[in-house]
Amino acid sequence: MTTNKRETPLIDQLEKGPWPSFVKELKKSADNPMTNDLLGVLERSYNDRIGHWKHGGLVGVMGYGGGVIGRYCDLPEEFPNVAHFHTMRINHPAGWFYTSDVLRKICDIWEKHGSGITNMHGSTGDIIFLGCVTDELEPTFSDLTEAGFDLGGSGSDMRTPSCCCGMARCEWACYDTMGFTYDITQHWQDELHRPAFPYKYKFKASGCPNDCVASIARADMSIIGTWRDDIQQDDAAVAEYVTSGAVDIVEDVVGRCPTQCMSWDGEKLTINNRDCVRCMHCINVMPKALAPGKDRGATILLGAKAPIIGGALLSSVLIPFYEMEPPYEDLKELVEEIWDFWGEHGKNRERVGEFIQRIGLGNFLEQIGLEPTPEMVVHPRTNPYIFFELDEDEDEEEED
Amino acid sequence: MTTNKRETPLIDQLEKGPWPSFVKELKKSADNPMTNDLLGVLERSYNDRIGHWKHGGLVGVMGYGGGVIGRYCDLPEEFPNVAHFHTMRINHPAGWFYTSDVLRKICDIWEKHGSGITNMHGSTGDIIFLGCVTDELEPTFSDLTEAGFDLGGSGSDMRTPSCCCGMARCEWACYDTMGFTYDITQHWQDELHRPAFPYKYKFKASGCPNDCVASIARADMSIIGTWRDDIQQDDAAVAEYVTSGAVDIVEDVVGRCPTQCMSWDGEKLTINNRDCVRCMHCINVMPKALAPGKDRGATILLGAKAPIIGGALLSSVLIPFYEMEPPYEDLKELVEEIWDFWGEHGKNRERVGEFIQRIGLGNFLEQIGLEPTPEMVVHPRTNPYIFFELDEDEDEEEED
Amino acid sequence: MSALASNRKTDIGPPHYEQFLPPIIKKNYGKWKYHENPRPGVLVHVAESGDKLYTVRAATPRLASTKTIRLFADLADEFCGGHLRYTSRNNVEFLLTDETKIDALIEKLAAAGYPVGGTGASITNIVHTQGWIHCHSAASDASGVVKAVMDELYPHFVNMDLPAKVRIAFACCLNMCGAVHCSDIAILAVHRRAPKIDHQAMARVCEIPTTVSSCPTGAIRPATVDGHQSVEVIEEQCMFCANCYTVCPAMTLNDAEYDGISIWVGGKVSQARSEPKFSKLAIPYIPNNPPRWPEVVEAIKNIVEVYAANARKYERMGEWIDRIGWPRFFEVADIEFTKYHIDDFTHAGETFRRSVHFPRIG
Amino acid sequence: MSALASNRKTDIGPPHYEQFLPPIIKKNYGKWKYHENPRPGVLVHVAESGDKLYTVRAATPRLASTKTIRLFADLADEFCGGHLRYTSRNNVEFLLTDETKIDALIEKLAAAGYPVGGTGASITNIVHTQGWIHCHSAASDASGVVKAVMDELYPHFVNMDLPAKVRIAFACCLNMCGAVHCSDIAILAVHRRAPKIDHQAMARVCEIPTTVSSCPTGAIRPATVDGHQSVEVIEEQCMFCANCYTVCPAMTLNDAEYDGISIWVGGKVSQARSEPKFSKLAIPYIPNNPPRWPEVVEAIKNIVEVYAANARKYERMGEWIDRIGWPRFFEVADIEFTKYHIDDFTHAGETFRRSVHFPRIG
Ligand code: SRM
Ligand code: SRM
Ligand code: SRM
Ligand code: SRM
Ligand code: SF4
Ligand code: SF4
Ligand code: SF4
Ligand code: SF4
Ligand code: SF4
Ligand code: SF4
Ligand code: SF4
Ligand code: SF4
Repeated sequence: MTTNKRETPLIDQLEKGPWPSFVKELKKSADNPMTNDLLGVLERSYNDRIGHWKHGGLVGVMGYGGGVIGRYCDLPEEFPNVAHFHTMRINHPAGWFYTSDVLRKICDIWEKHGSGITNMHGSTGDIIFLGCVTDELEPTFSDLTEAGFDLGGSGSDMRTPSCCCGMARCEWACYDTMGFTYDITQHWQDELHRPAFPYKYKFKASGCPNDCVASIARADMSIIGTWRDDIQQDDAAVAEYVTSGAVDIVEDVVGRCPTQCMSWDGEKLTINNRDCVRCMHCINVMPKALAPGKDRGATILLGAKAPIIGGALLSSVLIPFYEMEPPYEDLKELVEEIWDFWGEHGKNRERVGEFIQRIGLGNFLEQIGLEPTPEMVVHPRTNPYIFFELDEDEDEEEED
Repeated sequence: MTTNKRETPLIDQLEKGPWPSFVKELKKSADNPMTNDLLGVLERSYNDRIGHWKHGGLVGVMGYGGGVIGRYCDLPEEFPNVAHFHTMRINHPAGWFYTSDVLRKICDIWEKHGSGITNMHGSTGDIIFLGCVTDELEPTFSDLTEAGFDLGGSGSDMRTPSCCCGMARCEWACYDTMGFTYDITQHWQDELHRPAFPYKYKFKASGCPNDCVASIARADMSIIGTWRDDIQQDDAAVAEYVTSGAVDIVEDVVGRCPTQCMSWDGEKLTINNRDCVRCMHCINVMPKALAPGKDRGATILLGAKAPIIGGALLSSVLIPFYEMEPPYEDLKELVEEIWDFWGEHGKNRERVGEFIQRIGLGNFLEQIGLEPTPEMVVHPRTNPYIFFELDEDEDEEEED
Repeated sequence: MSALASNRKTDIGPPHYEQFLPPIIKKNYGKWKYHENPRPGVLVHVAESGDKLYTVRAATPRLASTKTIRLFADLADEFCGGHLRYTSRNNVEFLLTDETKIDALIEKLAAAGYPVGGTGASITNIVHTQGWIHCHSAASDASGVVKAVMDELYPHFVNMDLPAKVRIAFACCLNMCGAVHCSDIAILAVHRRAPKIDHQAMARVCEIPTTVSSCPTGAIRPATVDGHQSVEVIEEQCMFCANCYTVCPAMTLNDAEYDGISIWVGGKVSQARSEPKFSKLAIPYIPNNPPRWPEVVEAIKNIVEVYAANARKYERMGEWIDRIGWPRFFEVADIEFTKYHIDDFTHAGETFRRSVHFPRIG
Repeated sequence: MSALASNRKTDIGPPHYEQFLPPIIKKNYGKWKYHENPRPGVLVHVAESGDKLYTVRAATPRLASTKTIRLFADLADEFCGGHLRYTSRNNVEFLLTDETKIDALIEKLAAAGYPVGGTGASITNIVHTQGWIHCHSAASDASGVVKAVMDELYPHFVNMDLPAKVRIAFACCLNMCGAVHCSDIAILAVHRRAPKIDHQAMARVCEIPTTVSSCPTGAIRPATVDGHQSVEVIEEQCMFCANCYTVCPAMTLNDAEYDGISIWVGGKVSQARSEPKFSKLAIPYIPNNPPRWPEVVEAIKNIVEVYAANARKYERMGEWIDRIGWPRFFEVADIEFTKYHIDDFTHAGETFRRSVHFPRIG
């Protein structure tokens, strides 16, 4: 292995400027020959205006179907140390909290086996070890499990669930996002490690409708905290915001409420909670004065995904309100119903959101045993193409 | 022909009640044997809960491909006088204005040749002669042209255009709907009478965004009057509405403006005309005080249709503002561009609105020679599936 | 016949409207200043010249005997110098210049059975189609349902007592000739049984490939039945659109037992305040019950009453529902929400609620 | 290897988070009362117990050397009893109980090149993907574009000077691993040339039927080329989604000349005020211009500035544009509207303006 420093005049220009530089990061680890070659490949890409990576084959650790993304360089002669350059996805601890000790342990492992380059974190939430040769996968895994870590998902499996910091550091968490995320991750280890679904299935858990993990846009199942009683209101604190001049209550609060369900008479703020859609805005503006109600739980939504291939989707309402009490039995059963039905009838590489659109939400609900409710739709159908099913009684009468 | 009165106990129940009764209408003409049999068929349908008409074949008048809908009874033995029971569609005068004389002429013709039953009017706007035998079609047509009338459209042709009363009786007409409708109807007589399109093509012309002929929902081409300067405002008249108590200006006017572009300071109404979307609401509420601007014309929209088969469509913006000056040359040219392009590439029974969706609005505009403008869409695309066309220069460079 | 044809007039188009306009309109064409609606069914339009035109609007059943047209002609002669017009919703309008004649005209119209009303915040005439009177596709009668419904809603025609206009339309099959799809209340007759195929007639009266390709869901495939070249329908894939029947008479959907009526709400056409809207499904199915369809009448009356009691002034049906949300509409109108309400056609996904913005229930 | 396997640990899952929580969080878990944001990058959360937790948020480039992680660990030891966390947008957060240590921590972070900011109405870290660092699909580099853009927008990271949060995301191909589709500003690298096919490799490395059926527009069909079993692409039907490449390595879309970057605006995720929104196309294409993509940087800066100058307080990018309308957005941002902006995919018709509700131009 060569550790001759690569010439990188183009990417060197990205060491300048006030924002932290990824090139500096690479150079910090450039004593590692893989990373040194990575600098070289990247410079080459900047020069050629094209990437130099090839499709990965099936690589992984024993008994697991996911967690490793194979990657090969298309210039292996020139950059032999990145000829193999796989990534490992390591399931992060819920909420991304760490101690310095555990971080150092992770660093030790990765300096020993790989490039010393990571992503903290990947877009799905995993710790990413960037650049591992095939032979080091199993030893790395072994050291990781020894340190208490395991791989995350990849391929057509349950993906690493992630969540906002929730009750750990946020007053608005309507349920325990970290507890829930840990629970389901452990509960479905097999589904996480051994791809058996039509395609990937992501979970993301946000403690309130601010949705700080973007669950509605990025998770097949989005669990968004909410409440169903009245917003908690501290009139003295409201007055304090107003008199201190911190908040223009008419313009900033009442005027921005999407349902216009608030009013301010110069002294008192009145919320018509029956019309409130729990958007969080007023609470966000006056966190000392307003808070989510006390009867808390979550709205469960299904189906978000990126554009490939039918166009991007946001998740849509599946259960308007669910009391998020451990061990979340009903929800787990429901998820398994969904996996069974989608698993049996979904096409290869068809996300659950696309599947539902293909077979019809009404039919889907029937199959997983949920009653339709108007909260599930923005409005009822406008087209008259109803697949009427005549009930059996009627049918019998008419059968000839 | 028999004129024995039919027993009609079921439909007789529809003679009762305060609303005008179509059964009474039928009975008024029951001396006509066709109408007498029609009463019989209808009673039979009420009894059987099913219609008794069959698909019509190709019937019509010489040299015309449209204007007549063939219809046959499925119980011809029982109801011989309606065995043939075609309808004729007669092009109404724009705005549906009549004199008593001309109405009597129409009645004379129809009593002579047919059932004496009409629709005033059909859903597309025609005068409908309901129930004609095949042999009487040509003589009826001959008498009609003698009286100055002609057939309307049916089949895959331009359909009878219709319009609101516009300048004849409405202060809000932003262009001469009746003049325009008469003009294009005469201009395209061939297209109206000899079906040569992929499917029907309807025009409806409304003088302002109140759209009293439902053009945006019911016409392939919707011409909706509008303006592009400021709303005409008579402050004294506004004050009059307010002080008389006729209008609650804050609640009824300012509060209902969709863009919130109005304000009332207790004395004066201010309209931020730059943000106004010309919805008509404020003008509707205070017709004495407000009126459309003086720089008038129309928005041209394309593509409305009923649900068959891809789902119903409303028309969408094609020309944000067009100065509706006779003889409407540019517009006529554009329409013919559309007909040519759709005529060549449209599938059989594909309305123009569906056609555009299939081939893409961007491509469609290019073909008919219109520039894309942001008014044509609610928002730009959200999916990244762009059919990039590389310009020729670029292409040449790269060609190998 | 060909002799006749030679001097036969064709393509003369409709008569020019101008010859039918009353003098006051000719004079003030394009120069109206404002209007008022002094009482139900009566409009007065004031011209810049100061001229005043009085309009008296009367209901018609649209289906008209020539006898009735002659009656209107006579009334026009008596009251309006022979001038009248029809509206885009099949009412008749008498155009007067003499205000003092209005009462007498209204009386005569009432006596003849043609009530005056339908202006302003009222329920005007129901736009409708042919039904069992003339069409081969009809899943219900048109005129009968309209008559039964309007008998019940009549007070809202002769009064202007609603928050805003309520526009009702009826269509007797999914072709929707009444263009009901943008109505405050749409009454739509529906089939619910897959086409019955006349296998003997099929090859003779229909083009089999055209028939097969007419089906938007791909439910039809070619088949030989009892030795006849014909087609078969995969019943679970049929949503009863009758497009096959339109192109092929041997595939009838009409069914005495299963045809009936669906109710749709919240559409509008005008651009006033909110953009035009499609009507949305409220009640998927009510059986045909001629001659007076009492369950349909009841359902519509209920919707009108709930709307009248809850909407704000100037708020059309759909604007009211958009404000309170569909969950609450189903609650206050006491209508069951079923899987049929959830769209499952091409753009279904666009109607799913992809947010948590729904109001609390109850 | 199999000996190893027998006592090999598997399926242990992630470590329990609790062991990593600082004592103050364990104590006040679920019992926080409110928070404040005293200065950019600093939050204070106050518990019902009265306890106060100080958070200092610093930028990271996401791509991190273990050396940097060790640096953060050392800082955590020095200032936070060894406790820190990462955020959902790849910033690092130090969790302090001692308010007085904040300044020193911020100083040390700054000195090491990790500025503090990104809270409140600011521009926080750009969510992004692999780019030329690791992915075979990338139509541009990720880290480089992000670095260049954030160098320019840096003042908005260290200040809270915008009407509301502006969330920027980058993805290097249409797979959109950065889930950019709901961002205030989305930077999306695009291919613009139909796949180049390696006909020799095709039959060996790909399943031809799978490849053919992977194409959403049906642009791929089986073909024999120079005696090789392969496929051909109807170029006019290709919209460069690269789905074929995902299933078949012999169909590469990467192209040095034609790849580049598109800009999308107005998306959001949170439910605050308005419902979540997709980003919409603003600029279809800007060529790749490494190492600093000046045209991309300029375009984004312009959009941020126009937004900052025109939006109301609390108004996210998309809320502002919805208020003024897209016609005016293109006008004030001085961006050309082209046919590419008009959707022509499956649900395109749903984006056409089916009303006359658009504001006057100019
Ligand atoms: C590493 C990561 C990007 C990153 O830099 O962070 C990533 C990398 C890849 N993604 Fe992804 N995706 C990553 C998060 C996402 C996300 C974001 C999320 O999870 O919140 C999305 C959008 C949300 C979604 O799931 O829809 C995402 C949507 C995709 C798609 C499109 C899926 C779709 O249904 O539209 C593909 C294509 C595919 O699956 O074949 C894809 C495929 C890929 C592949 C495996 C490339 C491929 O064609 O097989 C990439 C490997 C790159 C490499 O060389 O390392 N990746 N991918 C992210 C995973 C890290 C982690 O485990 O934490
Ligand atoms: C007579 C009339 C209904 C009425 O009672 O008023 C009518 C009657 C028929 N229409 Fe219609 N349509 C009539 C206005 C409409 C309208 C309303 C409009 O024009 O404003 C529509 C909806 C708007 C539109 O064009 O989309 C309409 C949408 C249809 C359709 C569906 C077309 C579509 O693209 O979705 C069909 C089916 C077809 O064309 O095959 C249809 C087909 C038919 C046929 C010809 C039946 C058929 O399957 O071939 C009906 C003949 C009935 C009969 O026995 O007389 N009719 N039809 C209307 C024409 C009278 C006139 O000329 O004034
Ligand atoms: C006569 C007629 C036009 C014609 O050429 O035939 C007409 C005439 C007038 N319309 Fe209309 N409209 C007529 C059909 C329509 C339609 C079409 C339809 O219903 O199929 C619409 C669209 C309905 C919809 O949105 O679904 C229509 C939506 C309006 C509106 C908007 C109302 C709203 O708030 O949404 C106005 C404004 C208003 O009433 O304040 C209006 C206003 C008017 C005015 C006041 C205009 C004027 O200054 O003369 C006329 C008297 C209205 C009244 O009845 O109170 N007209 N008007 C039509 C009478 C139909 C009937 O017999 O009842
Ligand atoms: C730390 C973090 C959660 C985590 O577990 O990692 C977090 C933490 C907080 N978020 Fe968030 N949000 C975090 C990502 C998000 C995301 C996700 C994203 O951007 O991908 C969103 C959705 C963004 C979107 O809509 O596109 C998000 C939308 C919000 C909102 C809604 C803002 C709005 O008006 O739309 C609030 C409320 C507010 O700021 O008033 C909020 C409020 C907060 C509060 C004030 C909650 C609290 O009481 O502690 C936290 C400090 C906010 C701040 O930065 O000013 N947080 N927040 C994430 C920090 C990311 C970063 O490093 O910058
Ligand atoms: S999603 Fe809600 S509960 Fe979770 S961190 Fe964000 S604001 Fe707090
Ligand atoms: S949470 Fe949102 S909808 Fe509810 S009162 Fe507050 S601002 Fe209004
Ligand atoms: S559409 Fe406008 S101009 Fe025409 S009648 Fe109705 S209100 Fe008057
Ligand atoms: S026309 Fe409509 S948008 Fe314009 S000012 Fe009047 S109410 Fe507002
Ligand atoms: S709606 Fe259907 S049944 Fe009624 S007239 Fe039109 S085509 Fe015939
Ligand atoms: S009714 Fe419609 S869905 Fe059913 S078979 Fe005929 S065309 Fe197909
Ligand atoms: S967005 Fe595309 S190119 Fe970038 S990491 Fe994901 S799959 Fe690879
Ligand atoms: S890039 Fe997409 S559209 Fe083009 S050939 Fe491949 S799969 Fe088809």
